[in-house]
Amino acid sequence: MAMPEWLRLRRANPIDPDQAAQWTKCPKCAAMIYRPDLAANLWVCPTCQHHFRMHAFDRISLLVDSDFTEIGGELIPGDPLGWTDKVPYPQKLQRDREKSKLTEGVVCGFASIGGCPVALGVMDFNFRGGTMGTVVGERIALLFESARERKLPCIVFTASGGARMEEGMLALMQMAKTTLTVRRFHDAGGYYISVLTDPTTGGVSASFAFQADVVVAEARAAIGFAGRRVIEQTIRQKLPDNFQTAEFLLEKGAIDMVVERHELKGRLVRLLDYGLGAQRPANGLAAQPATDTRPAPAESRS
Amino acid sequence: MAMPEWLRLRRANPIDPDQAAQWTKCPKCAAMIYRPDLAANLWVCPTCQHHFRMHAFDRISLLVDSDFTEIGGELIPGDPLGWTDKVPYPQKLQRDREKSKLTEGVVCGFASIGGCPVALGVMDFNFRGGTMGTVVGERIALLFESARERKLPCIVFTASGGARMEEGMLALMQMAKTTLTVRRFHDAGGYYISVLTDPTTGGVSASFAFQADVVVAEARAAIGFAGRRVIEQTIRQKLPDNFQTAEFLLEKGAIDMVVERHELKGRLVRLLDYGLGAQRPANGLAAQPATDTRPAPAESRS
Amino acid sequence: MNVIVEREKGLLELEQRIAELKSQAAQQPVDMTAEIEGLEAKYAQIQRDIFGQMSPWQRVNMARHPKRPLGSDYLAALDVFDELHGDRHFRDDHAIVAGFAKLKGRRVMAIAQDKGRDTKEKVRRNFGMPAPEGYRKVNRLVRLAAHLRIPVITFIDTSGADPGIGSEERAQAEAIAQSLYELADARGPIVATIIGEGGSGGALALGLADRVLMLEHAVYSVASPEGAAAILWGDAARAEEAATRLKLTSDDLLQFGIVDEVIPEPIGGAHRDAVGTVARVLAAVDRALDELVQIPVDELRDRRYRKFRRIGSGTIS
Amino acid sequence: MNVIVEREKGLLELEQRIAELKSQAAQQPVDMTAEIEGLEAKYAQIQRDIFGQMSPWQRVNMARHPKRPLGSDYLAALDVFDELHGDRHFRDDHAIVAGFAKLKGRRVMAIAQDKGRDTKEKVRRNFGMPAPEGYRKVNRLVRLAAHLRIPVITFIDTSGADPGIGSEERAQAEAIAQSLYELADARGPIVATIIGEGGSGGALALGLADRVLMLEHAVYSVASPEGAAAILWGDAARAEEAATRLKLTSDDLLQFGIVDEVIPEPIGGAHRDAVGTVARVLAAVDRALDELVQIPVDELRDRRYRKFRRIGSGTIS
Ligand SMILES: [Zn+2]
Ligand SMILES: [Zn+2]
Repeated sequence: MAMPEWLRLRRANPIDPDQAAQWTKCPKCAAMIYRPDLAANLWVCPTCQHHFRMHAFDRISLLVDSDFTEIGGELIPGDPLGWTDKVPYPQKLQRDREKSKLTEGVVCGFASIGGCPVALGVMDFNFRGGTMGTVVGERIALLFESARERKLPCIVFTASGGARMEEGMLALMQMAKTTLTVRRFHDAGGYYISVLTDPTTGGVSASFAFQADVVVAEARAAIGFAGRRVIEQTIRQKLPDNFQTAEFLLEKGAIDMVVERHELKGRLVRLLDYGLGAQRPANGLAAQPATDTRPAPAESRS
Repeated sequence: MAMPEWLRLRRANPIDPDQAAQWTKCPKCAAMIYRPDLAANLWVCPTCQHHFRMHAFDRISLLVDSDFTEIGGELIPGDPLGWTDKVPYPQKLQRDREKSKLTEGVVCGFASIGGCPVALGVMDFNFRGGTMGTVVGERIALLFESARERKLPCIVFTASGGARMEEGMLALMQMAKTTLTVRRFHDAGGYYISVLTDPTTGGVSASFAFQADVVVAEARAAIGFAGRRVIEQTIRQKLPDNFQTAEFLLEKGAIDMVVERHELKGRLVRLLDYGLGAQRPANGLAAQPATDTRPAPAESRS
Repeated sequence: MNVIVEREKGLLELEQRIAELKSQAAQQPVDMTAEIEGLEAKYAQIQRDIFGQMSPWQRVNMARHPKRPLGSDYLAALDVFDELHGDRHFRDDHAIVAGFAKLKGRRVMAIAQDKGRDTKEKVRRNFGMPAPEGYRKVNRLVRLAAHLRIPVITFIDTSGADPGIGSEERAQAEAIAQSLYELADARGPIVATIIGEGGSGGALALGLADRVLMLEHAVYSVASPEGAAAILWGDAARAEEAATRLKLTSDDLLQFGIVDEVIPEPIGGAHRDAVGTVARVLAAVDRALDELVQIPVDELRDRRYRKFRRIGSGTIS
Repeated sequence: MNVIVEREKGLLELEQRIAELKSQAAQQPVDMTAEIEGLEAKYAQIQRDIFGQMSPWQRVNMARHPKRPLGSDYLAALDVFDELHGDRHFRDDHAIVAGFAKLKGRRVMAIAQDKGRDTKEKVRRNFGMPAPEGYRKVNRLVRLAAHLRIPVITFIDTSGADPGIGSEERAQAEAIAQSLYELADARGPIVATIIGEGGSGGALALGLADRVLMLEHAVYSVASPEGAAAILWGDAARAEEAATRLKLTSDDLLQFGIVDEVIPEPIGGAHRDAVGTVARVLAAVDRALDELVQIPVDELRDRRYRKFRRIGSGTIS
């Protein structure tokens, strides 16, 4: 099915004919790339395969079969701490909303991927560095709660600098809040795939990013808990280049697989399929009751 | 209560007045020790604190409050492989029975320790190097099954060179057999403490020894999977002295605690107490049913 | 330089003078009552002045005071404590001390972060910054506690999880994520107390609890003030300013509904009466458990869910 | 020196001569049918002679044959295979390859030990000797399979668990013990197949299953023959004798009730028809699953309990 017009328009890099003549420099190999070419190549540098960070709606457009129904998109944060540094927090938010065309750092909703209905969350580094404040936490929580109610598998793309300073401890507590919803979703038999994209660090990596049944990472994404600079300051030496890359984590056993962006949709479709045999119980509380008299998965032949 | 006569007599080192004048050399510090002194000191060298390997009934005598009811003591192995090397297997068994005054490499039964009724298993290195054959497996399985039925906590002292060659694969499969009974015991809410004594290796360390809720090790016991010599042959270098000691494993996080023999009974009494608040359900199948409406442990105040 | 330690210096001198005068008065037949009373009044006045209204930055320094009771001090004050070591896989992490204990006769699993007191112990305990195996030890023991149906009590005091190479290599993020995941569904009561510094995810990993208590001058923040200042302004020296903005005091957190109860400290801070402070904390933990153990397990977990589920929701338009 | 490889040499020469004759016959108008038939009969005779009644030691060598299908060959023959890596804590162990797969359209979790074919791969896979993190990867995936309600199939081929320093430091015994513990209560069907060498606890750790299949010339033993000889007689060179005594062939194990089904190999061993052998094994696994998935989970686990509970009981007086 074709992409609906509204979804195409919400892409952050629409190929506007008037702006078509723009060129972008690859931050890795410095090649100059014609933006429409870059978009057509899934924001992967044709020269060095560098994966550009993607805008949430670009990502969604590439993944979903057709429509995408957003939830929680209307939620925007207040200013619980009355925060000001260089500029007041509400002003920062306003600026990011304009710049990114997003209302917050994650877009959540429902769609189907390869014919499989899913709950889908996509974080966006363009909005406050993908930091998690109350709204990111709330949307992720809503996503897992809805996925649980609708018995849908859940996919979350992470990209985050961690918890959002400007919302203080309320931001940190979103780690606990999202965890509770992920756990309840899982205990109800839910199937959760996280896809760690560049960069996934701090409070997001230390909560829902690493609570998935299957943890996928996009090729060469930076993934870790502490920031690279913090570690270098602590140990007073330069870190090797591959430190905290997806490939490094794969070797260290922390993630299930590393996937190139061009392979990602196909891989996710296959991964979703493995979960289709899971018969989620009517009673959402217990996927695996202590006395289980249901037949073993006889119906899992595709 | 006083130790019953029969139990005192089954000790492998009874202090017979006629033999009282015997001396033993400490294998660690070479001190000559008067055997009655050694026995009085719990088979710990008064000079260097070396813990001598203990005979099962000596261990039991030191631990239990009074009586000990053995189970499975009548079981003795056949010769399923028709094994002969230097001598036929049945002859080896007969020799070990005479030498050790034991019918097999583990003694299992019921007793109370510090007033707490327990299921207790004690392995003995003097019988075929504490190797696990079908009878050791069967007795351990019986122990956990009985403990589950009687809702008793279970303590097992391990001392083993691994699976018993002379019973081949039937011996190896005792790892699976004992595991199944430990797991079922645990799933029914059972509380299991293992005490690893010198040496605990091979198939015993890789099954019930490391499946306990709390893993205690006696001071300076050698504990590991592969034998020290096998590793040295593989890596072609000498291992450090502390390698595979209880203290080494403690630092490596593999065990909960290291306890000197003189402190052991007191420590076990305390550890047993922590499990007394566990209310085991009438239905032995599930200690933690998915929907649990029982009150939280309100009765655990001692 | 700890600003509280600095401020205490004048007070300590005054204390010493009062003690000297008292000693003189006892030995000589001169009446120095008035003089002593005068000094004591002055002492009390200064004490009120400098500790009556502490700034957030002063709280941070109080929370890091070198004499402040540490996690191990709380464990030592329990009726009995049997330490359980290790994650069973890699290493025993000394930044987290944990084990079976009894609190006023009640069986508990007690888990404390400990920064270490002297230099040698500080190094051994990695200054209270847990590595992944520390959190994995916690997970193991939380499961054990549930199996034996005993409550879990945690004492939080860390500047944050260890940011070293090894910790990243062994998946620090995963360890914290799984610690939260384990506590989220633990089948028994959990009471967490922030006793000193509650730094970031490394603290929260022990803080997903049914009841969250906090000592009056403890702090609990999304990042250390130095870290936040570095992130926000590229200047760790602006930590004092960050401390103010981050709303990390017990009053703030009580108001946000993140902390359930604040336990008062003596004037001058917990270390001025370490024994009394530890006792008050343990009494508060015990009171919380008294209530929590009455609640059926499923209801308890439902309440835990709702407790954290609503945090921050009120600040969203 | 592999005795099977030695014995094969004569056959391979004969094979070559037959092929040459056939090629000549095709090119020249000379009738060589009789000569070729004679050689083929001789070939078949020798084949029967040397492979008809293989000694236990020959089986051991067949199980270790350098061309024998390896774990990865079975995974590659599945409809699809998506490898899942790592224990999430320390390292991805390449001695065990595991992941989601489809077997004749059925979703499964496939887990295989793999010794590696060429030198570089052998080193990468540690010659098929898993470290603790390999078994911990298995545990994680067995839980995942249960969560998604898909069966587990394992392919066993290892001389034993890695006996290195690092593996001991990271608690190899605990890792194997917990692997058994996990499989003991896994909430879904498990089918294990011994495809080559089933060495000791390191093999059994993947072998606690509802159905245990074994290739005809695979071996499965309490210790490697060399290890057993060293333990028993202090002389690893007496491995052949140990192999005989240990009763490690598929016939023996079927008789003991340790193995449920023996899958025949072509004359000369699995590597003489690798594709066909792999297909026959997968078909047997599929048939076993056909039965097992019909059984309610609790009944399945009860049967698994009884299956292993009785092993060896009949040999006790
Ligand atoms: Zn490039
Ligand atoms: Zn000595």
